[in-house]
Amino acid sequence: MAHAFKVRIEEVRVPAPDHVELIVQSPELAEALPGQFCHVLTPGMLRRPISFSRLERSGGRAGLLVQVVGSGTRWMAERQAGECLDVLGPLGRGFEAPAADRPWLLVGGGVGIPPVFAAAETWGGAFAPSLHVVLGARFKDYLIMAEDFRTLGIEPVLATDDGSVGHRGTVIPAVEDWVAQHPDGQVMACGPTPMLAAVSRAAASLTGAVQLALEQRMGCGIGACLACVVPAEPIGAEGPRYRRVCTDGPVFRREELVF
Amino acid sequence: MAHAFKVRIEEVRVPAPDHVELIVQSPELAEALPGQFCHVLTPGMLRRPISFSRLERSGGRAGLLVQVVGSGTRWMAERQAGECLDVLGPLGRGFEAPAADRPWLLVGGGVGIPPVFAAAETWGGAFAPSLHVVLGARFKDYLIMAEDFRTLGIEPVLATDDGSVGHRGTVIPAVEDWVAQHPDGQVMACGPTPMLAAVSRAAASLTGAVQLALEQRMGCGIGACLACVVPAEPIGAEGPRYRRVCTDGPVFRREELVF
Amino acid sequence: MDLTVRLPRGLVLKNPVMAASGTFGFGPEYAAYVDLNRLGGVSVKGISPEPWRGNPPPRVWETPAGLLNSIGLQNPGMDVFLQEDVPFLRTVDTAVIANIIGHTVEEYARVAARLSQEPRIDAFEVNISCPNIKEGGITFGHDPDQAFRVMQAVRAVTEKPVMVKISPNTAEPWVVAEAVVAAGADMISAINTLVGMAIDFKARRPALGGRTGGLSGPAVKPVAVRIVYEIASRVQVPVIGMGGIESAEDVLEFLMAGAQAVMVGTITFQHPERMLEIIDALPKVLQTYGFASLREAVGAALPSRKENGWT
Amino acid sequence: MDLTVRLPRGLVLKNPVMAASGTFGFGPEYAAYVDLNRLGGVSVKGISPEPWRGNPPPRVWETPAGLLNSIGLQNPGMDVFLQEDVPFLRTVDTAVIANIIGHTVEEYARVAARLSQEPRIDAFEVNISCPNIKEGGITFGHDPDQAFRVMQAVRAVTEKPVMVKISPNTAEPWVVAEAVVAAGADMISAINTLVGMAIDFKARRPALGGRTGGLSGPAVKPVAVRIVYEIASRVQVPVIGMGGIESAEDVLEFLMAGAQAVMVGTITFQHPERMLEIIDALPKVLQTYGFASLREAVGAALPSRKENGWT
Ligand SMILES: Cc1cc2nc3c(=O)[nH]c(=O)nc-3n(C[C@H](O)[C@H](O)[C@H](O)COP(=O)(O)OP(=O)(O)OC[C@H]3O[C@@H](n4cnc5c(N)ncnc54)[C@H](O)[C@@H]3O)c2cc1C
Ligand SMILES: Cc1cc2nc3c(=O)[nH]c(=O)nc-3n(C[C@H](O)[C@H](O)[C@H](O)COP(=O)(O)OP(=O)(O)OC[C@H]3O[C@@H](n4cnc5c(N)ncnc54)[C@H](O)[C@@H]3O)c2cc1C
Ligand SMILES: Cc1cc2nc3c(=O)[nH]c(=O)nc-3n(C[C@H](O)[C@H](O)[C@H](O)COP(=O)(O)O)c2cc1C
Ligand SMILES: Cc1cc2nc3c(=O)[nH]c(=O)nc-3n(C[C@H](O)[C@H](O)[C@H](O)COP(=O)(O)O)c2cc1C
Ligand code: FES
Ligand code: FES
Repeated sequence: MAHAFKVRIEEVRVPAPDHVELIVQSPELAEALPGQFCHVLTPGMLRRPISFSRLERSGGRAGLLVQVVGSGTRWMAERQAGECLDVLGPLGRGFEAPAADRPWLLVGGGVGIPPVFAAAETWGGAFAPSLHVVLGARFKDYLIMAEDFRTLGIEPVLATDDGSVGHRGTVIPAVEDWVAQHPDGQVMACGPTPMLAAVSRAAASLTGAVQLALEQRMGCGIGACLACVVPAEPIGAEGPRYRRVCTDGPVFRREELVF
Repeated sequence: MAHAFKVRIEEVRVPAPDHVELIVQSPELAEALPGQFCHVLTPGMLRRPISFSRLERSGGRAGLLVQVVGSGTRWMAERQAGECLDVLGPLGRGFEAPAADRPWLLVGGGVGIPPVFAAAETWGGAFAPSLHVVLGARFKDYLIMAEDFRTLGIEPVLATDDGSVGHRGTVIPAVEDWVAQHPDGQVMACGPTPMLAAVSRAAASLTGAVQLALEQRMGCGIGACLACVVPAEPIGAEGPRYRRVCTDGPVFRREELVF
Repeated sequence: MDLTVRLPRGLVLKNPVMAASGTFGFGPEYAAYVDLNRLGGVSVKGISPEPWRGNPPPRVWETPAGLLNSIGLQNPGMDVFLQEDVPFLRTVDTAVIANIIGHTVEEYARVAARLSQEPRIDAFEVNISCPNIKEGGITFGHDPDQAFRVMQAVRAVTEKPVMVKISPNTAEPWVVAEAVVAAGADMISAINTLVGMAIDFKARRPALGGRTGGLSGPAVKPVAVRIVYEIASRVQVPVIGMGGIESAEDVLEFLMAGAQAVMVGTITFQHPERMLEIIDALPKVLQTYGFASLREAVGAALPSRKENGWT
Repeated sequence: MDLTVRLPRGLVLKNPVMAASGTFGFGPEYAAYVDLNRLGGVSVKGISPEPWRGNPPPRVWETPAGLLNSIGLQNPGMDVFLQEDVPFLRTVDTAVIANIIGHTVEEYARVAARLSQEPRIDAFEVNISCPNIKEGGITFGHDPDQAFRVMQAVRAVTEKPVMVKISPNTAEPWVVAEAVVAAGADMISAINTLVGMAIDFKARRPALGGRTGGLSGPAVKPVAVRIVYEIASRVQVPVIGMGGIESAEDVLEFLMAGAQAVMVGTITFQHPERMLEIIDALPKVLQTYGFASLREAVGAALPSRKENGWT
């Protein structure tokens, strides 16, 4: 069952310019699945959905890695250790655990990287040899958490729009390469919608599950208001049906979605 | 000329429960006349008008004595020494200096006491023998600044609605007594409108000036919006004309007003 | 303090605080956060005879002290509602109000007739903010004649208490209220959202997928209080007030303006537990302002409260 | 960046930011705080042929992100304005817009005719939010026919540029805009205030002396943007947008929704210097969102900008 409660900020990290990672003490949140999120109270009219960047079950801690893009995320970035956040969560459908017998690709773009890291941290151990990670961002500073992957023993493939680190361009060529070599592979991806659409296309031929974690503007965050919808299968006479990111997602199978 | 600027809070005093006096460093404000006010920026949509409780020309300091009645005054009461206030001021028509040759009565009610104290402090010295002060409030805690008057060597007559200090009831009997004994007297009063109306009636026979400082809800505070009006002479076919508390007042002669 | 509210046709609320339609789903969604048994009532999301798809996303956008939404009345239709949500609603003890919508007078009548047979539905709220697709798309609630016809058709098919929800987007919302009362409405609820828009600078287009949206939240409270006051001054049936309520003081404001009960919407997204806090705080707030009972506060700011039969 | 705005009949603004009527007095009041020479223009307080007394106090009340006012258009009449304020206005170099009001069509014509002879008046803004006392008090601006007649009468007596200020309190404000354009209006300004109310708990009556009031400030911005967008999509004359502007981003929002210039009102009470800050910030904000000129931003969010002749 979901909860609404105050969580204490234990530590504030600054992984990159315009980014902050709040480590909160909360056994409830630490039980979340990678890909789930919590809905954070900020001074505006609406809460802000933020995924988990790490889930330390044993320590009862979770991470919220936030990129400052507007008033709410700026407010979060100004928090200090010792203060509390008012959160609803954990919310939504997270990633399903990867199938043990398939090669596994993780793709993260921008602030889509944190949930992908949480997945690697939670399930990666068993997959060490067959886990491949591709990360993308607009430019170097925004390519966050690469170092965190390295501490898991994973060397991520990097891509930036301007080539300031890793390949110049998007993550897609690297995804396509991997797909070509791993027809029985499975994928988990999170990032901007155009990236997910491209991953979905690139991974269409895979026999394993392709799980995509989407973003959408939210009202309630708990399934009541139908604000957070995205176009989904089946496509009827009027077009695709609409499904909720907050409860039907954020993680969908690629077959469920219409881009 | 009026100004809009930041003033530094030098000291925060708590003269009574629910009251705070902010001593601000500001040569500009310290030049104000007793009865003038400044318009203080608070988090709400409108600034809050606050009179000066003391005007220390030499030290370049002014006092703002605030009773907590709502969101804006609560915010002011939470300020700390060292912080700044954003103010417009000094604004409005203050008290005219008392005529040197007439006995002088000061009447203050509730948060109308501070401007009356500022008048006593500014002009009182020359009047020591002929200056009489009557202060009223709902109950003991709200009868502020009596001690300040005593430091000027003035023993104020006190009245509270519940008799918890001084006479039980309003200031009006004391005013009537004084008026009866000083037909050539002059009066300055500030307090709730019903008190001022009663003072105006009680002092109607005096040959000296009767100056009353009014309150009204304000928009701009500088004469532009016509929000802050009170009924005033002359009374035309449609009723009294309306005059602005922020620039035509807050201080009016009793003859100018219609209660 | 007894907070019970007695409304026409035997509709009784435990207290005057209900969840506003569209902000509380069909009931189950918020059950993890709010003990529904403590609410005065729940107005469920708008229900049409057939499923409605709703508007393209994005569907919400923040504005100063307000929220724009363009959900477009997405709902799975009355059959799915009866099958999937009514069983849950049977497990809770609060007034259930079915908010109903249609694109034609017949659709309104159809959904009212069908849901009228379901005992768990305690009352109807007729949302007349839908465009009449037969008559060129003009919103039912903007035309007193069309609003009259909708209410008349609903009245013909149900004995349950019916309130009609008034749009604030006309010059004289009370004219519509008077029309629906003439057609047999037992109560008025007001207000629905104001039409508004925000611009997405980067996309260079209106921010909401549906272009315009409905404005709700604290920003609209003064508009809502005024409309409640005007309607309560003119019609003899109870008014349910809403628009921007976020505190027990706000509830009192609507009560004094003439509302017998209220609904709470947008603030629930921020604070799911706020309705319960408001219910807890209400007796104290009433007392603070000198009201010995809920009843005393209702209409206390109306010009001629006594003439309106309130005391 | 060149911020000049060229409007019909030779009206030129230094920049698109003007002071909104009723929030900036007749000009002199804010001169101690704001260098008027830097403003795009000033719309003075509503002026009637004879003095108007206005409404009883209190006349303002705070609401969430908004302000209710019921000034009631108090003003000293056109003669006093010409004698006491125009001499000051002659000393400043900014567009002066006379906001005019009347209780009858004839009163509008009278004040327009008289002020038209004063060279310092650069343009008129016809405020049609007054009740027509001859025709039972219905607001001129709520009826396209009456609005047409007012504009026609004003057009007959002046060659100066004329804008008509649209009320947001009707279901279709653009119908009124179309009517006044048909009657010869050179521009539209929008929006005036929304009707609202607050309750004074202690007094147990509406908080404002005039009972209802006009809602302004950030709370109304989404309603204003939407009305500007709808009008700009429909009429070919320039639109001057306003309602809740407090930043250069807000100005951009109105520009993209189709306004050629804006007016800033309520926020001035809080921050007298804000208009100047906005003017300073505007070029940078335009650039941030990829606009190389002011002109480029105008109407950028409209559905068929090119068809409307904007580029
Ligand atoms: C399921 C989910 C998980 C997310 N996880 C993260 C994360 O781990 N780290 C992170 O930095 N960001 C994450 N985001 C995006 C994050 O929610 C937005 O960046 C944030 O809401 C912006 O708020 P703001 O006030 O700073 O921006 P503003 O633009 O001022 O916000 C205005 C409104 O738009 C909404 N909004 C703006 N951008 C987005 C967006 N991209 N997605 C959804 N709503 C948006 C805000 O919630 C708010 O209601 C996630 C979004 C979703 C839907
Ligand atoms: C010229 C003048 C001088 C004043 N001097 C003092 C003073 O020295 N000390 C002091 O404590 N108070 C003084 N007041 C009253 C003070 O302005 C109000 O108590 C204060 O504005 C209340 O703000 P709030 O946000 O706490 O209350 P709220 O009730 O939340 O305020 C809501 C709105 O109403 C206005 N308002 C509420 N009460 C009053 C009032 N009595 N007069 C005018 N506007 C009001 C507020 O300014 C605000 O716009 C003075 C008022 C005026 C007009
Ligand atoms: C997201 C959302 C969806 C809504 N859906 C409906 C609806 O389906 N039917 C209806 O009558 N009103 C609907 N409303 C209007 C609310 O019930 C209410 O009238 C309005 O939001 C004002 O109240 P508030 O300010 O407390 O939210 C909706 C409001 C919001 C914010
Ligand atoms: C105190 C006050 C007085 C106003 N007086 C007038 C007026 O005389 N004539 C007019 O056309 N509009 C008047 N208005 C409306 C404003 O010009 C403007 O249309 C409205 O306030 C919306 O802009 P804002 O939100 O920036 O204030 C007044 C507004 C306020 C707040
Ligand atoms: S945000 Fe309300 S349903 Fe998803
Ligand atoms: S407050 Fe604006 S004129 Fe006095």
